Amino acid sequence: MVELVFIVPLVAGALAFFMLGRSGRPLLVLTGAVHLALSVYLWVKRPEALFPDYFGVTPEGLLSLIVISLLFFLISIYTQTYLARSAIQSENIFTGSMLLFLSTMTMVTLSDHIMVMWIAIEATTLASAPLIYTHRSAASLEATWKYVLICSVGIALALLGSVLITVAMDVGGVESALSFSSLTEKARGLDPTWLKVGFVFILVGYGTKMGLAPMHTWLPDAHSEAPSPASALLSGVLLNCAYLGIFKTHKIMVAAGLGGFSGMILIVFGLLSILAAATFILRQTEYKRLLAYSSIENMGIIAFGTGVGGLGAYGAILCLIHHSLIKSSLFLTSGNLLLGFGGRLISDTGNLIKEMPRTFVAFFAGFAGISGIPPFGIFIGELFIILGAFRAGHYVAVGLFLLSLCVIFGGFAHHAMRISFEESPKTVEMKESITLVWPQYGLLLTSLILCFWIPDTLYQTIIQAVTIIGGGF
Amino acid sequence: MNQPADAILSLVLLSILFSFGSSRLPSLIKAVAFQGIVVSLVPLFVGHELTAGGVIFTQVTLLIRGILIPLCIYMAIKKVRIRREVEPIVGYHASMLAGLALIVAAIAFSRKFDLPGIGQYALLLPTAIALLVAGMFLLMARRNAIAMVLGYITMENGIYLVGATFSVRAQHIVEFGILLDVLAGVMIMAVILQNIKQTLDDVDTALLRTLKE
Amino acid sequence: MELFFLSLLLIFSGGALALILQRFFTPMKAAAALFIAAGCLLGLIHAGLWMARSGEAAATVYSIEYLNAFTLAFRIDGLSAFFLIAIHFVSMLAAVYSFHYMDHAEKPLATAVNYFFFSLLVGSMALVVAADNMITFMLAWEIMSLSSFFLVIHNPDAAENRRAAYLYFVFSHVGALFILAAFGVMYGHAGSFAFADMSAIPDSVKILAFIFAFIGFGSKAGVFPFHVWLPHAHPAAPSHISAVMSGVMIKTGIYGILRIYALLDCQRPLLGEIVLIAGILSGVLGVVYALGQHDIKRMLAYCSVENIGIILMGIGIGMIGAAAGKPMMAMLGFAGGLLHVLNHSIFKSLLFMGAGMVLRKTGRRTMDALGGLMKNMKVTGTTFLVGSVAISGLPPLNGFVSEFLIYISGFSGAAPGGRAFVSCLAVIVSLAVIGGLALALFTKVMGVVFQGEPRTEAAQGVNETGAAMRFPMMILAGACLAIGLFPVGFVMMAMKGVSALGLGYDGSGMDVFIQLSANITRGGAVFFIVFFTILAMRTVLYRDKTVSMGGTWGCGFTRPTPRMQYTASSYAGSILEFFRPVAPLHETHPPIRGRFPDRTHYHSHVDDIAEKGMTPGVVRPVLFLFDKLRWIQHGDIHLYIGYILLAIVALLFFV
Amino acid sequence: MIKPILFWLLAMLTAPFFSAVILKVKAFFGGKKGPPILINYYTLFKLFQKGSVYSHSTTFIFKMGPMISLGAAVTALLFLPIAGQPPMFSWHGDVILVLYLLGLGRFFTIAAAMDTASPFEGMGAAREAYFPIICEATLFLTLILFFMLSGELRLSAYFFGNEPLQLWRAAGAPLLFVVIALFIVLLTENTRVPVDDPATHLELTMIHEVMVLDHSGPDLGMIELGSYLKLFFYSTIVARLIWPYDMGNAFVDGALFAVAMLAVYGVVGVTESVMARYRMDKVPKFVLTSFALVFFATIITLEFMK
Repeated sequence: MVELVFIVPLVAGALAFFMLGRSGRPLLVLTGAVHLALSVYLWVKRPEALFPDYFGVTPEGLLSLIVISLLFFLISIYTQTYLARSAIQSENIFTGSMLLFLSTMTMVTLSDHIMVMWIAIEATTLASAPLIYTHRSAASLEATWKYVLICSVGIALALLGSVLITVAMDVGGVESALSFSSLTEKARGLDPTWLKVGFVFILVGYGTKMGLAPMHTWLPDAHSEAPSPASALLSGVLLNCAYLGIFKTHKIMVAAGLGGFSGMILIVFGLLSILAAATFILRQTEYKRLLAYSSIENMGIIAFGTGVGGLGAYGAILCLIHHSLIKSSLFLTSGNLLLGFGGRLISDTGNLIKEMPRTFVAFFAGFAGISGIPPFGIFIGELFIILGAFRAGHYVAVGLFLLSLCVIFGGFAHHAMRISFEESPKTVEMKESITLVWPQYGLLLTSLILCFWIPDTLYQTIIQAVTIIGGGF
Repeated sequence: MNQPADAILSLVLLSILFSFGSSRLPSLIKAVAFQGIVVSLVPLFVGHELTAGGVIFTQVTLLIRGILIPLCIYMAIKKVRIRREVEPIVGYHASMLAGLALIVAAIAFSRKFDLPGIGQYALLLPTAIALLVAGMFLLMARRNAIAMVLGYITMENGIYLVGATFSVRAQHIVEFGILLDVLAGVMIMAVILQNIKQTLDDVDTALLRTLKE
Repeated sequence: MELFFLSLLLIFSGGALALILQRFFTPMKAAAALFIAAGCLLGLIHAGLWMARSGEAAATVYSIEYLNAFTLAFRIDGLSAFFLIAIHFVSMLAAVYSFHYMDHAEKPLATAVNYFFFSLLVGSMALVVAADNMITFMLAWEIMSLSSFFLVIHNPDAAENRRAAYLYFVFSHVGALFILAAFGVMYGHAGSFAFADMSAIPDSVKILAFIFAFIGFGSKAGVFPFHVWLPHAHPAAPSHISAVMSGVMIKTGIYGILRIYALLDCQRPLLGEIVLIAGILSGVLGVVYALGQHDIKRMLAYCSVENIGIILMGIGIGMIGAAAGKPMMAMLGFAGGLLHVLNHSIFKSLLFMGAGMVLRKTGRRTMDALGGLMKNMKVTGTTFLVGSVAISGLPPLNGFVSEFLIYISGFSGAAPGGRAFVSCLAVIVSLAVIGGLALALFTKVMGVVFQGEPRTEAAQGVNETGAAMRFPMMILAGACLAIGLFPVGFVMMAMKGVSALGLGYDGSGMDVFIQLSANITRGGAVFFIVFFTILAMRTVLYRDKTVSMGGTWGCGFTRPTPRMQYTASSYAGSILEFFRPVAPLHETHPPIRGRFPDRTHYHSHVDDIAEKGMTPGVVRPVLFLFDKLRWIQHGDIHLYIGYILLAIVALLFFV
Repeated sequence: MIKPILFWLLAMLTAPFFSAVILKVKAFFGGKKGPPILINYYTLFKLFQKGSVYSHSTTFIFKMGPMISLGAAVTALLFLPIAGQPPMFSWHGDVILVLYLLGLGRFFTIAAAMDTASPFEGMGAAREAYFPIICEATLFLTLILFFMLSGELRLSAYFFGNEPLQLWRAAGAPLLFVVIALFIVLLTENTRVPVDDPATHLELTMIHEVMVLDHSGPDLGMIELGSYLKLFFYSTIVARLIWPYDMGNAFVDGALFAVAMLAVYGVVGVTESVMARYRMDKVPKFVLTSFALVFFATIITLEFMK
């Protein structure tokens, strides 16, 4: 039953490859809708999987899954108009890859087996590679090449890490299935040294995919070259999937009493990522790269929060959800910018408030949200992370954290003001049709509501997810 | 050196040196293919109980690692008539020396820990480590994109060697999934290589440095 | 408490109505202004009733569940109520004022949005002062910053407005992060969001937290050197917004400082001295820079910096008094500071409204382009005069009362020996200097803008139509006089605020305050008696005398022209000369040469050292540092893979 | 209650006379006969009889200026113990009120000057706004010193009866600096030489005189009276400090006080005769010396009290 959720898009994707012309578009929305329905069903029922030792419904998985399918549904609506407005050759490959991408990501969220998780994550790389190459330009080719190679290398290391965890089992003499859940139960028995080594490899491996500095190098290229709906997916949910792998491993570490080790590593890498993001946000010239680096920043924040634990871990999950919602909306908006102004440089844009008022609302709200300003949810997430970090006593770390947040805000705000209010080099004559703005509004609205009211079931799920790594309050 | 496994593994180590020294892609591909064959055969020697599934799986692995993957790279070269040079960043002799040093280091390093089950295979762990690092080395020290892909495959072989010998628990279906992933990955890389060749008329990665800050 | 939330509801619904009714311009304005004003009135009544409660009124508490595990807690005590009065009073009048001020009928949407964020601003300010735990406070605080940002960027077409908005946005966000850091330090030790549990943490931590909070709140209040955004933001915003922002919004920073101080309950003189030094710096430099301005709204903005300085001086001397165990000094200082918060909110909003009227009718903000407005703008001119006298701290108006209290506090601490003496000496002398400078400043403004002859045709033939704009100014001027003559009630209000600081001072010493207030009333009365006697004598003297009109005596010039009048720049020139070290004055005027010299010009400009220092001191180092790191992303995939290997190797060392 | 009023009226009546003394002294130094000793009364009488000419530029502020400056001076005298007699009002902090009332007077004098749109009056106004800033600093520093010495914050605590003697006893020699400083403040606040030359004929160099150029008739009279009273106010302070004794008999005290006052006015006259006006940019330094003096005095006194 559980497997159905990723089999449906898999089949649809396979189908889409053979649907020529624009006939694939409705399939996109249709699959999105079905997928959303299935995920909601999964959320409510929490059924058993057919292959329980490979797949399973975990709270963190469910969280990512529900976000994925909500995003995909809205993005698929947006894509209709986007495809109509922008010239994309061989659309069937695009739609097909989108669907396969969805299916693989779903698989990540549902897989409970270490190796299966690895397979799924590697599969996401392969499925998303064609998306990045959609524009068929030299730059996009380079981006794809870097994306595939760097991610494959990184993820290969993650495979080694997974293997090393089995070594830890051998050495520790633990009899267990290779599933995260059972490993977490038996974590005490695992050999600590090999477990640490395994975690290091997995962190670097999946960290490459998640975009943690210094392994983030592929991310800005890929996100800026891919067409906006794809970037929205890449930045919105793919990073979460990679994070899921690290999160689950971190759970094992905590259960094995090595939480201090893994937590510190997470904090350090989180800070590195935030600093790297600050470096490139300050003098950024392309708005999509700007957003990409902002994703790196937020991944850093999330890693930081996870490492801090306690209140911070809760905040990290909140940040995870809200970052997906807001960042994907921002990437969709960047699609509008591209359609409207035709250039990808920040200097090509301007005076959004007059040229494209509706897009302006989405853009500026997204900017405010991503910078952690209420009434959007990242604010509350960052609040908890910072308070949690102080509570855990990481004074220096949180000091750096705050300073780099200041720098990033200064840079990002400068670009946002530039895009929104400065004189525009050209006048836009693009019609802001409903489907080009309402998906963003929907995402932002969700984030806004979740900032003030979280349904109890969602809250319980988050708590279940973080209690094992000492999250909560 | 009383184990047959060690005998062929030493050949693998040699192939690493060979791949470091070889200036031409086809020979590099041959080396990688050889490594693929060997690492997929190793589980037979390492004394796991040989179930039917095990044997079949070993053959499938052999097919993919030893033949399919090198083949599709070779095809890629053939199709687009790529220049045969690997364009080293680090020269061949330096690479050779580095390879020797690497092997020595790997052996010395693997002395550190004795692992249950494979204690008697002196060269197993060194070879795995050597393959891993050698792949990394090729990835970093060769400008030619294809050489880099081959480096990636070498890495994968190394990891497989570790995996196949330690994670006895890992179900074959999972192993197979991994294998498929690798295969698909290499295929996609091959496609990209062809596209690179068509757009840039060369696979020298020096041309792929436009995206930067 | 219900009344409080009802008022908020009214205010917010006013903003919402504006968005709904944006199609119909005038009804939209009317509805929005009406609802917001009504809401503020309700809030004013609520706060007033709270104040009217006899004796040591207990705080009213209210809390709602938030995000399943947390609470949004609200608590209204004397301090909150005191600030609520200021907030609601000024915002109410500003809402009324806006009805005629916002007359850009061609931009209905912009106006509607302005009203929306205006209501958000007012509501969030009320929530800030009512918040009782970190989450609530930060939420309200950030919403306040965001809404005020949108009010500053009301007209994004002008480049300086955009710059102003950017500066303000960055400053307020960074400030918020500092406040968050302060809260973090507190939470780290107390382990609770509730404000109530903060007094239990060790003193060293308290000092750290207070310093963070002071920077954060100071950047909102416009304390030197964090005031840089202020003189940019106020001219950019519409005048009623400037009135609210400068009148009350920056006071939320003061509230924050006081609240944190009350929460931490840390009796170290160091804290008081920090506040005091910052206050003296802001006070003196603020008024000096104000003297150097040509733009009337910029001038008023700097003048806000000055008054924030005075307030901080009062609070600082109060804190020092509390630390030194001198209850009378402490109470007087705090009471003076708090009362000055109310007073400044009154006369500063009055002045901004006057400036707004001038701006509306003449279209000019440059003082040297105006002049002689008093003749056609009786109400504006007169109320502006009242405001000027009040803000110069002269009796018998309200500015004097608060400064008087601060003086007395300073004197009561001026017993020789002891750490407090130096602070008291500094406060008294700098208050005197600030008073003198403020007098010079506002005689300049009055003289150049409202008196004399119009310097350009822009200032000629103006009127002051718009009852909704005149009325609030009259109310405010009346308030200045009322507090100045009968301060006792307001001083008692301030005392309620002081008692909320939890310094453990009971009702004792109240009689002293009543005595002082009575004295001020008597002094005012005496002065008025004398004045009216003289007035009577004057009328007697002028009975059946020939009173004729003529031109001004030009000291021998046969044909004096308005262009010959003394300009604002030259009026302030000699004083600025005195302060050159802290206020570098740049003058450009080509020398006059030849027998028949052609037209020349004169331009002067005063540098704000904080603003000057910001670029080389902060911005450039940061940019430099991060530019040095940009090579990381140089596009070569080999090194990218190298990074991965590096990360692995580095981590393996720690295993 | 009757005595304070009496002395207050007396002060207002005699103020013009004392000012005339200065003129006499100057005339003496100039080797001239000089104007009659009652010249100021004649002037006032003449002015009060006249009508007025107002400039078209002026507003009601122009008319308020004289009244408020006069009112401020009169009110100030209500709080001042004249000839050591109790003042009409006295309470904690009245001295601050008095100083700020004089400030109010200054505000409106300046405003009235700015009202005429005359470049020269603006010039004078600017100076009138500038120099007193330093004076106020000096005065408040003096106040701190007096407060330290007497522990009270009211004029009567310093100048009533033999309180001045107490001040001298407590502070001793440093008080001499204060006297000098207060004298400098007197010169500045009342725009006498060397800060300003009332007798000059070039508007460019005037301060106070130029500000009242456009006033005429009773208005001008009020301004003159106001300035006499202001001068009287400051002179009283200085006089009480140089003659701190209290004989206990109102008439004797009054007489001795008058003598002291004559001395002070005389010194002012002498200063005006032997000194020339400073250049405008030198004036601040001159006034600052007063601040320095008081500061010095305060520090020394602190040492004494330790």
